[in-house]
Amino acid sequence: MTSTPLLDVTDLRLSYATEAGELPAVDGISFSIQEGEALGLVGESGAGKSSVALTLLRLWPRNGRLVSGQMKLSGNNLFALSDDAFRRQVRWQQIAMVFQGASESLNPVLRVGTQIMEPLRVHRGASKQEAIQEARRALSLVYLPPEILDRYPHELSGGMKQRAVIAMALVLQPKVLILDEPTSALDVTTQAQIMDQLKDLKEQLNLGIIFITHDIALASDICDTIGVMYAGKMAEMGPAEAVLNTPQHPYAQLLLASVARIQQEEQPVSIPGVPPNLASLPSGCRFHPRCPKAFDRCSTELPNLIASPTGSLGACWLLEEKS
Amino acid sequence: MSGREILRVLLGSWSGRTGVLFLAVLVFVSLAVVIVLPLNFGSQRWNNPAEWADNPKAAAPGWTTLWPGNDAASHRIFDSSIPREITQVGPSQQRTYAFDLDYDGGALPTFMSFALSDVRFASQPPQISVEVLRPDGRSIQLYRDVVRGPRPGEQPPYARHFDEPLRINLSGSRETLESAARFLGREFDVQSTAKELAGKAEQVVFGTPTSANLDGFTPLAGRYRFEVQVLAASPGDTIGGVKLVLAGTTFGFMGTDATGRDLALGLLFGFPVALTIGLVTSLLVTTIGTFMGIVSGFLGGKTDLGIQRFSDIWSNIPLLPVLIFLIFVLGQRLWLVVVIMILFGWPGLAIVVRSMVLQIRSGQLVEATRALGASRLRIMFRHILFQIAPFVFAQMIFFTPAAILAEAGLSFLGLGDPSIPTWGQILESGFRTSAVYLGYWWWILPPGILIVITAMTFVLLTLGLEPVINPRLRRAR
Amino acid sequence: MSPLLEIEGVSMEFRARKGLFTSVPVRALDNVSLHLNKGETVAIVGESGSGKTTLGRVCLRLLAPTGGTARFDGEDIGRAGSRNTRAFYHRVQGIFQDPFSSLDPNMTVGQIVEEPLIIHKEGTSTERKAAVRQALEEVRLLPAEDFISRFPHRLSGGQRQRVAIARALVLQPELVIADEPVSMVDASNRAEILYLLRGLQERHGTAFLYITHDIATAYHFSQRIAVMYLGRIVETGPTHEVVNNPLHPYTQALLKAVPEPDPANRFRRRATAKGEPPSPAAPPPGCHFHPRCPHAFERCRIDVPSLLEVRPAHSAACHLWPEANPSALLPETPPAS
Amino acid sequence: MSLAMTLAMRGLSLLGVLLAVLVLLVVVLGATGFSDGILKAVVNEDIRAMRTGLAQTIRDPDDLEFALDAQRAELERFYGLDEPWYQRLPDMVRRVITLDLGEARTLRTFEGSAHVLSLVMERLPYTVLLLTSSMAITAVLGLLIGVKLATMVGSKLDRIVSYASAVSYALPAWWAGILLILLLAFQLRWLPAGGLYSSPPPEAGLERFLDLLWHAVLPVLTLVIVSLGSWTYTVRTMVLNTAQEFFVTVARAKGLPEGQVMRRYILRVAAPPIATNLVLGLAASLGGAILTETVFNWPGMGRLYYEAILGADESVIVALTFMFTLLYVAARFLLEVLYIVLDPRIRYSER
Repeated sequence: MTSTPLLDVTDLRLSYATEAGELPAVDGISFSIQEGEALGLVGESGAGKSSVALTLLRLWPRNGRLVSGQMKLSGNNLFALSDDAFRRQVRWQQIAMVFQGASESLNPVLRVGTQIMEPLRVHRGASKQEAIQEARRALSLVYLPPEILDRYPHELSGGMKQRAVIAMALVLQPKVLILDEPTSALDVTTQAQIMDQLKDLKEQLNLGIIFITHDIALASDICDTIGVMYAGKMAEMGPAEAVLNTPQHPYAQLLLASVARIQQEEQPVSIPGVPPNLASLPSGCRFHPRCPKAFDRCSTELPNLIASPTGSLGACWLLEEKS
Repeated sequence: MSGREILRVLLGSWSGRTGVLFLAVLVFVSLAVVIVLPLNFGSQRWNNPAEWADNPKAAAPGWTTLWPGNDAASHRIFDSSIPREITQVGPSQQRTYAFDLDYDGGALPTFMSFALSDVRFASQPPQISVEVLRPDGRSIQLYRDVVRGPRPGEQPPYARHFDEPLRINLSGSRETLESAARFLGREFDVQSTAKELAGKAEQVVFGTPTSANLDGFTPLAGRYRFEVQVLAASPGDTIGGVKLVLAGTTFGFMGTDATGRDLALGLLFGFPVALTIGLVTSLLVTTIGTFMGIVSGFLGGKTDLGIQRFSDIWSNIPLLPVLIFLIFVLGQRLWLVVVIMILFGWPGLAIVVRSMVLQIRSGQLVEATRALGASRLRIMFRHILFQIAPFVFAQMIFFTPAAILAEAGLSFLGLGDPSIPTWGQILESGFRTSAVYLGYWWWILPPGILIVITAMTFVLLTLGLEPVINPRLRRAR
Repeated sequence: MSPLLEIEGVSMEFRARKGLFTSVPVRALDNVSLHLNKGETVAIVGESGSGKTTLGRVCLRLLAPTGGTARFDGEDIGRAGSRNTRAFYHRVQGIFQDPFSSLDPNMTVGQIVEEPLIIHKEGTSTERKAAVRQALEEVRLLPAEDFISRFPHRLSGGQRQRVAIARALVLQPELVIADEPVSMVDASNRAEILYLLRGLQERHGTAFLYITHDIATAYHFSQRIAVMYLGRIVETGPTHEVVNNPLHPYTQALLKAVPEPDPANRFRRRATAKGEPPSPAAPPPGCHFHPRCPHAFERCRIDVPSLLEVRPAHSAACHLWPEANPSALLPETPPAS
Repeated sequence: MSLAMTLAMRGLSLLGVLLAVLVLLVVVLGATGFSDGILKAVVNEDIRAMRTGLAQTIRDPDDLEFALDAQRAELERFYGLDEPWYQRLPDMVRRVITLDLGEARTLRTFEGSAHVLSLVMERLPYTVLLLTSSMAITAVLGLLIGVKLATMVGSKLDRIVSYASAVSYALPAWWAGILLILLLAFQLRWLPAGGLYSSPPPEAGLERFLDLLWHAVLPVLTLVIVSLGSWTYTVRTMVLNTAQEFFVTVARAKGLPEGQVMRRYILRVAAPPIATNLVLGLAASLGGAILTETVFNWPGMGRLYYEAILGADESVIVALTFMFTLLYVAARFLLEVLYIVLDPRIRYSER
């Protein structure tokens, strides 16, 4: 690849200070995305997906600490910016986010329009007229009528709120859009509608998307690249075709096999056991206690990401055996 | 959450530990008081002026003498039932009781009083005289009288002053003052009348006049001897005891109020009273409120609507004005105060409990349990009550100081139960008799401090229990 | 043989408070009929507001229907009288959606699983303890001893749901109403719980009414499916039939909406039903689905379609399937892979 | 529910409070025979007025007494004193509402009137002055400090305030008042110990007004001190709770400046619950004011209570109980309106 990636993240590490000590919520995550490309971060709850998103926006909680990491947007190192400069220059203008739970994302006492227009007024110093214009444009992107601007959040249905939140994220025409479980609270038909719209937006606006979900099937709906996360680390990452069709890491394989499908007669399988507690991580590969293919080495040495023949990167000793 | 877990949370915080310690002290003192003082202490002793007649009035606590520059006379009581000397005067017996006092020339007693009790005579009433012998060899007769003789139709032996001693306030007695005037004229050639000497009896007895116009007296230090002589007509006549009080300027550990009541006793009696008011009220408020809240929230329908409407109105009535009115009209009785506080207190809790029950109901526990075949009672009291129990317990602790403070406020307005002394009442009597303006701080500060400490104890416990109510805090700790 | 559970024309109307003195009727169930045989699993599939949960509550005796009857083993569930309550719940049990709020946080796992036995006065204390241990082993909370003294908040969502299953099965009921038992469990754990249920069904011959919004899990777990939309059953039939040859446009939309892990997905649109489900308080006239239906025509706006058998044992309530002519216009049938 | 409907509901509930207190008052008065006493006082008042009138025309004292006795019997029938108390309930309710409760036994207005209505009305402004000023000061200070504290959770100041709030809950206003009198009035001699004006009072105008304010400082200070701690703590907790809401994180993600996040996303949202707490705290401050007035000899309705208790003036106590309830209900209603204005979820829930 010759062109500079839109967003390039290397060795991101975030830890939380708790009673049980320093917990590595994000432990050496690296990825990059191009314009018009979507990256899916997939994993069970507690895998650190949402922490990655918060780190990208520098919104980690009080007890969080950025241990290391580099983040370049079109080649510019964003972590070199001061907090205030980051807020003024990056948040929402370059990187916007749609959070899990649209209802909780909206301020109940402010009109939806006010909340959509706010970034325009603050970052662009737009006049009220301009702001309304831009907000209408954003709403039209998600097929919402302009009347929504005058409504309060509690007057909208779940699907409308979700769309309004997406419109709010798009109002400054950011380059990168982070979507954190944007459809998990919605009915299946509404979910499908919104996914269709997101696909449209990705193409129309040439957005770089980071799509976070626990549902690997949903990730396949939009993602060009898929990263499977487990206990703060990347288990496997690669082109959607490689990860979905020929998963290399046993965890990715199990995650795929656990999906109940209707196009195949195959029964879904389950992954035995539960994800580890970050306070007491197993030695060696973090997945080895649940891994059906684990062998001695897995319990002592932590595998790094290794290129696999399918074109993906996998953190599994099996890949080394093969090569 | 189990009881043990609650205790662990409570003892895990500084405020919880302090609260538990304070509570232990409060309970200990209360139990000791209940054991030592009679339960009718209020009507039998506290409000009986005779009980406190020998005490100095509005005297500061004894330990104030420890303050530098604070000269005070200590309170002296001489009490005897055995005469020091018996001399035969014809057929009669002269019995002499004598008390010695070393006077350092400092502060004078605030008053002198003499008491005689349990006199029994066969025919002729005994004669009594009280005399003081000064270090300078002079003597003053302080009192002289004859016990009241037989009444018409009364049969011997004649008993006198058994129920209540004959008590003479020497400082204010006209006879004593006249005798003092004679003494001054005789010994120092200073002419005066009893009226002029009013309030100066102690100065005359314990000093030497410096001028003819009674302006100044030099204190006369040295040993004084007070002699009480009783002339009994027949040898079988008995005298139970004589008592001479030289009232000090300080008294006991907590001082006295304007009627001479020992504030220490009143304050001590306030402990069990305050604790009982607080705990009984909060216990019943919590019990009724919780029960009604659970019933209302769980049963729903008309029951719910009824309880809800009632609670909505009842809990919004401002308590103090209504409490004032009801106690004024229905009578100043402590149990009534407690009952009214319970009546107006539970609806507030019922509303809160109901909302908690609704929240629990909105989860699936109730449905799931119903689908097991569990009865309503089981769901209400095994599942719902258990879940809200920690909160209810914390509410009970939280409500306790409110009850104590409400009673104190009511007492302060003069609506306390006269038969049961409370801290609020002690404050009220102090306030009403202008103790604030006269600077009798020992009368005003201690009851207030005790009220605040007692209320504070429960506030501290509530603070310590906060993680029980607010699980978010529990996790954050 | 009469069915174990027989629902006949059940309707359920609530009154939703609107103003101070006004309320509007909300039809949660509208003339629903369904039956379930011994040892069979029927799935009720629908989105929020479809009435599927209300139906489950009616079957669990938690709600009395405002119309029609629901019978369990020939006896009217709603009018069985409180004397028979316990007997009813001995044979019918429920599993609920939320494993976090359906377990009493103050009870240990052992107490939770033992509670139905205590309520139904079953066995001595030792016998009950043994039954609890056995139930925990059956749901594979192993070793059972470890779990008995634990509190639910120390368990994962999947583990809690298994406790709920153990509690429902400790009485060995004949029918279990499972209302979204896996929707709040992490995707990777769903299969395991469904297997567990199926294993129990095979061993004990328990019948299941499986209520879900996810037609994919219903596909793997049930023998028959009933699809509900706004209080009505719009399609019912053998699972395989319904999924592979859906008759009702809503069922088709539901099937289209199911995401499957396929890298080609990102290049196509799902084109599922447009709009959002209307509020049950103000349902559209005629066929409730007509505003969102790609095939709607005039009649759909006026007439309520009745549930008719289009293929053997496979019925749909849709005007596209006129009574007389089963082979008329067949809508395109997904899945289009 | 629409805005008007919500307000009507609140109003109705508060009216219920007033009604409940009224019924409580008259039933208790009737059942205990107190209402007879009050009515007899009313009769006596009428008779006294008649006596002066009749004395002009009837010279003979016996005749006068006879005529008055006849009048008295007539009046007693008129007021229903010959009937059981429960038949007079509606009349008693009317009397309480209009404060038509005859004359006070010993209490007099500054002008010397013993009429209960004028007695209470004379004192009302002073109570309102004390209550509103202390509540306003507390509310504003509490908001300012509470919001500041919420941004510095866990700091030393934060901890001090949380303990102060605990202490203030345990500190009765009246005792705090006494302490302040001892300290500031007697020990340091900075402020007057009580009363309304200096003696002799300044003539009139600005000087007199300033003297009034000067005398109000200590009672207001007392009320502020005892309620400020807990109020500040409440504000702090509400702000903190709101700050944990998800939309606050979203607002930060939008790159809004911290001040705007605080104003529009935290304070604006926390305002309704804060207002609720202000409403709930009102009852407590009302009780506090009654006792504080007593301590500071501040001639409001609270002090009047104390004087009426000392003088066993039942009519005045009845009137005051009703007036305090009325005052409370009125204040509550105002705050309910404020609450509704603050919360669009109530304002606009039906479109």
